[in-house]
Amino acid sequence: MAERLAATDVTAVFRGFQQAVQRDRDLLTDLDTAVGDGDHGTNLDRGMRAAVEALDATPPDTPGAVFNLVGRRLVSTVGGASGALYGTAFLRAAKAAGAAPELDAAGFAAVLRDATTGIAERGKCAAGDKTMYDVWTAASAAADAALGDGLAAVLAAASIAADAAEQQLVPWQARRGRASYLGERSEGHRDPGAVSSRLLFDCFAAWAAA
Amino acid sequence: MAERLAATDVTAVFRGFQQAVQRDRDLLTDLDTAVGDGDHGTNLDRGMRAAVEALDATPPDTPGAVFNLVGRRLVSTVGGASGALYGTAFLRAAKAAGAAPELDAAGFAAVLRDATTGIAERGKCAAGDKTMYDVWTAASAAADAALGDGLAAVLAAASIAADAAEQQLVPWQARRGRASYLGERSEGHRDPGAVSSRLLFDCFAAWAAA
Amino acid sequence: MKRLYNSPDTVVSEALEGMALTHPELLRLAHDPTYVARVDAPVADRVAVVSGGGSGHEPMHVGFVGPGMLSAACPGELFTSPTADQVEAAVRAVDAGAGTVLVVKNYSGDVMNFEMAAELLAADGVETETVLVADDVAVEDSTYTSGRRGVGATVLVEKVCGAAAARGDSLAQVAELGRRVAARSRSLGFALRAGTVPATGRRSFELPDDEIEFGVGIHGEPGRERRPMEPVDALVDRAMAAICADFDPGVLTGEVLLFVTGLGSATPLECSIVARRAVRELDRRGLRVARNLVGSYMTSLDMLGVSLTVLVLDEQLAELWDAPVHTAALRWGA
Amino acid sequence: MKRLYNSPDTVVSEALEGMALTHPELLRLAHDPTYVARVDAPVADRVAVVSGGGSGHEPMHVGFVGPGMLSAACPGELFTSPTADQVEAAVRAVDAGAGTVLVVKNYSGDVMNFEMAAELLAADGVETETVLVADDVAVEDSTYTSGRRGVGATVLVEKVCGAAAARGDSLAQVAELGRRVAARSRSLGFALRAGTVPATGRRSFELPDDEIEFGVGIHGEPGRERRPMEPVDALVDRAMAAICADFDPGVLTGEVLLFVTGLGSATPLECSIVARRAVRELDRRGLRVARNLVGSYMTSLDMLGVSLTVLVLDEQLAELWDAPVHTAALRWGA
Ligand SMILES: Nc1ncnc2c1ncn2[C@@H]1O[C@H](COP(=O)(O)OP(=O)(O)O)[C@@H](O)[C@H]1O
Ligand SMILES: Nc1ncnc2c1ncn2[C@@H]1O[C@H](COP(=O)(O)OP(=O)(O)O)[C@@H](O)[C@H]1O
Ligand SMILES: [Mg+2]
Ligand SMILES: [Mg+2]
Ligand SMILES: [Mg+2]
Ligand SMILES: [Mg+2]
Repeated sequence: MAERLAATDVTAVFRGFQQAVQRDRDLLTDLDTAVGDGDHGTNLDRGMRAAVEALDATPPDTPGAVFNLVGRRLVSTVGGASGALYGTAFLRAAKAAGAAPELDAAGFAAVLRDATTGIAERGKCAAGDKTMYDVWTAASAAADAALGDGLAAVLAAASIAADAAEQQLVPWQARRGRASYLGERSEGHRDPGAVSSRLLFDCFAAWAAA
Repeated sequence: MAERLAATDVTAVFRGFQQAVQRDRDLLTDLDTAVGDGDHGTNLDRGMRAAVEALDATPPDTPGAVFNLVGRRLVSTVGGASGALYGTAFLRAAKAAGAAPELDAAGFAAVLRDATTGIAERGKCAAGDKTMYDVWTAASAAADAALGDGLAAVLAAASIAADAAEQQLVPWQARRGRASYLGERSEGHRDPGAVSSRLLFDCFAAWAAA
Repeated sequence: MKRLYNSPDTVVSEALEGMALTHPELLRLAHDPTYVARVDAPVADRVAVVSGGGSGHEPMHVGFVGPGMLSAACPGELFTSPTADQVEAAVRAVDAGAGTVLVVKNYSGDVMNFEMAAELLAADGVETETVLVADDVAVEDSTYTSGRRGVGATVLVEKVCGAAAARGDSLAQVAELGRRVAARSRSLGFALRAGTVPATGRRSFELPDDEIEFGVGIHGEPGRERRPMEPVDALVDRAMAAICADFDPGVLTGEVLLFVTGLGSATPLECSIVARRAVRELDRRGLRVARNLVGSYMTSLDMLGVSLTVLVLDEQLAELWDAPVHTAALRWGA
Repeated sequence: MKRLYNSPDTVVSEALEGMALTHPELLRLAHDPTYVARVDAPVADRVAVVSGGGSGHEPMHVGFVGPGMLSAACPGELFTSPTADQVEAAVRAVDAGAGTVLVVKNYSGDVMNFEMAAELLAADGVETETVLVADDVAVEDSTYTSGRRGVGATVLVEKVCGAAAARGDSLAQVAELGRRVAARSRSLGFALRAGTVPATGRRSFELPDDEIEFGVGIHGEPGRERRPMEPVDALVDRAMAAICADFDPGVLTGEVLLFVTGLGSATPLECSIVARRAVRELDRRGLRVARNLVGSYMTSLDMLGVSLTVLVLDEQLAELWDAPVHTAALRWGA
């Protein structure tokens, strides 16, 4: 079982994420139509295509460089809330990963922690606001808790926590982002950014399980 | 049988015309929708209501004054081609009628002749162009031909000729007015102005027959 | 169909009141008969310029009343030409003794009512000159019809005549310049969807989802043909071909003015997309688009479509186009 | 539904090309990242003013680039805020060393992307000040939401900031004036029909024939409530009541600026009818409509509806409003 993430591994995860987003683009957009402006799938699909193209063109040689390239491409091509939030998350991840050639369990958990903080700062959001942040913070907490069990366990725990968090927030009322304009009418709807974030953590877990 | 038209008689005819136009407003508008801009019924209805209101407010005491008042009200309230054409016709009729207290057969035929010439001049149209002029010129010719038989015969002849003319021009191609933009596609349609003109001559005949 | 009206009968009068209320420094609204004049008219020693036509084409003409353009406008009922009374009263209100140019679109009703007004005014010593606009290449020009419809060139004629009048040109000169614009302009429009008639709440014609009306008139009159829907670039190319083919040989060279007007529901995005292709297409034909006007300046209620106009410029016309204008809908240099 | 497009994917880029082609004396279009700047930027010793947002609201913002208003605009994809890259590049292109005011509508995406750009610029010594516009009274303002949406007041903020920058105000002063406009403005819109999303060709929401969306957002977001359709005067009264009730006690007195914008398919007739009632309604409340702007200046694709904005003027704001402006969509005194 892989106990370290090298640049090629992180790249493979992002490739998987790009495919997942492409596959679920219409779902994400439909969810955003119900509570927002109906562009989350299109936005993220455009961004992740550009990110993978960049990874193909100049393959980075550290995990940090991969996060940095993906973050930059998302910032440049997505726009909207998710462009800023995912972009910020991955740029913070890059900073936390530094020049290390590989990430172990502790390294990954630290990266995730910083990325999650980045989302909170950028989005001025907190847990319970019913945004993608709820998924990231749940994943990060689970990763921290599983630290002693190695990287694969960390990634699995993060993914399980992300899935649970995404389901848990459905009945809540949104307090940040476009969905918050709906007030009580946001209750009962899935949050598009939470769903796409869940896809990301699932891709990390899938890599570990492969 | 009435052999002279006094001011009250001409007023009665215009009252009848107003009612006929009101009754057939939608028909006239539908005909104009097919070959023009769908306002002939509305236009003429608006104008004749205003004309009758004016006749009620200050009843004129000569046929010429009745024609003048109706012509002026139409010019003021109708707009469009028919406002100018009917307006011109009745103003010319007023001029031809002069200050005479009554119109006999010859007087009416002369009035009709001048009114018809007014339409030709205003519309720059000729017989065969498939407009209201075709009805007026047919009515005027018939009136002239029936001169010797007295006013009632003149009015009856004019009405019969108007009806026939209106039917005759249906298969033709319009050469003046909005319908002319349609080219061959105007063939087979009734001309709205010809139909409303026919109503007018029918009202004169109905007065004579009453 | 829902629209932002109170009642079909009050559309025109309420809109005119709104215009007067929001432009008190510019416009004066007169009733019985209805016309809209510059507040500062008559302007001493200057030729007046008066236009008018059926309502439903806003901002034309009321939106073009003001220094550098129209002295007054006569709005008729929806799609119905104004009455001779309106025209006569408007001219009397703005004529300063130097005469008035009447800008008339070539529709029987407009032509006749302006003509009647001109006769009444002439009888009273008020001099007028009529500039007839008949630029729509969709309609064949022949002695067997009432001739071509007046469309987009009207706006250009009004601007140029207004500028010539403002600089002090004589009645004959202002009219000659207006006629020059009319003679050097050609237009064509197409619609994807007709406008909604207030009285009935229905569209003035229905088009299937895959067809357009090519060569449509601004009252919803049918055009040259119903054609299959195409991407807008292809439609613009088609319109440009018809427009360019219609100029007399040798006229269409050098610098041109391109006027793209949305017909009611075309968005600014759509107008820009149309303008982009039109500029390129004129460029490809060796013409330089030295001036342009893009926006919804002459509409047909809420029709979805555009109308394109090409005017072959000369130095004089370009100068008059550039001259200051201050109206509700067109303003520069002032 | 038929529209005047070539393909949904090229709507924004082709429209921008059209704008650049028809306004070469005014605008410069940059690619990778996309922004539109004044041709003469940076203007020495002057604060720059940059705005941006999702496309589909034209003429906002690109139509407001030029002397006296915006130095540059960053158009995002349809209804999607621009990227931080676009904002950063635009500011770098127009900042003259005197700093840049960023006019940002209060949507999470816009706020965050402009914020990221500001951080990147700050790291590089380029000073910015953000003016946040959040004037839509349809949305409740609470700490439990992302706050109110920015709508019509954006246009007014851009005009006032542009005028202040043009006369040489400092970065802090320009920002303070922009914030003053934002604080003294309230807006509300309603729609009878949603706009048509190019990608799907369908309306972004469907309304029954006897209902309207009251308090609609400019991205087709739902508003306060669905209400029965009424004559437009009643709707205007309702909107005015909501707007006026929302001002802090004592603020809404004296002279106001009324801004009526069509949301895409409202005709000039309809905008004038709305303006008529709005002026009268403000009048009835003892307010004087000292300035007004009526037209389709901030749209939502082809949505059928209007948005109303009331700004409480003071002498300074009125003077800055009157100052010359020369942009594609708004122009006077120049
Ligand atoms: N202030 C915020 N904090 C955290 N997450 C946010 C915030 N605003 C929006 N989001 C997330 O972004 C998602 C929407 O992304 P997207 O549709 O791409 O952007 P936009 O809302 O600008 O159209 C939401 O589902 C939510 O998870
Ligand atoms: N040049 C013309 N000469 C004679 N009659 C004309 C002319 N133009 C139009 N008409 C008549 O006017 C009628 C249309 O009237 P109306 O619909 O009220 O005016 P508009 O065409 O201005 O809408 C036509 O049916 C025709 O009989
Ligand atoms: Mg979204
Ligand atoms: Mg008609
Ligand atoms: Mg008519
Ligand atoms: Mg968005």
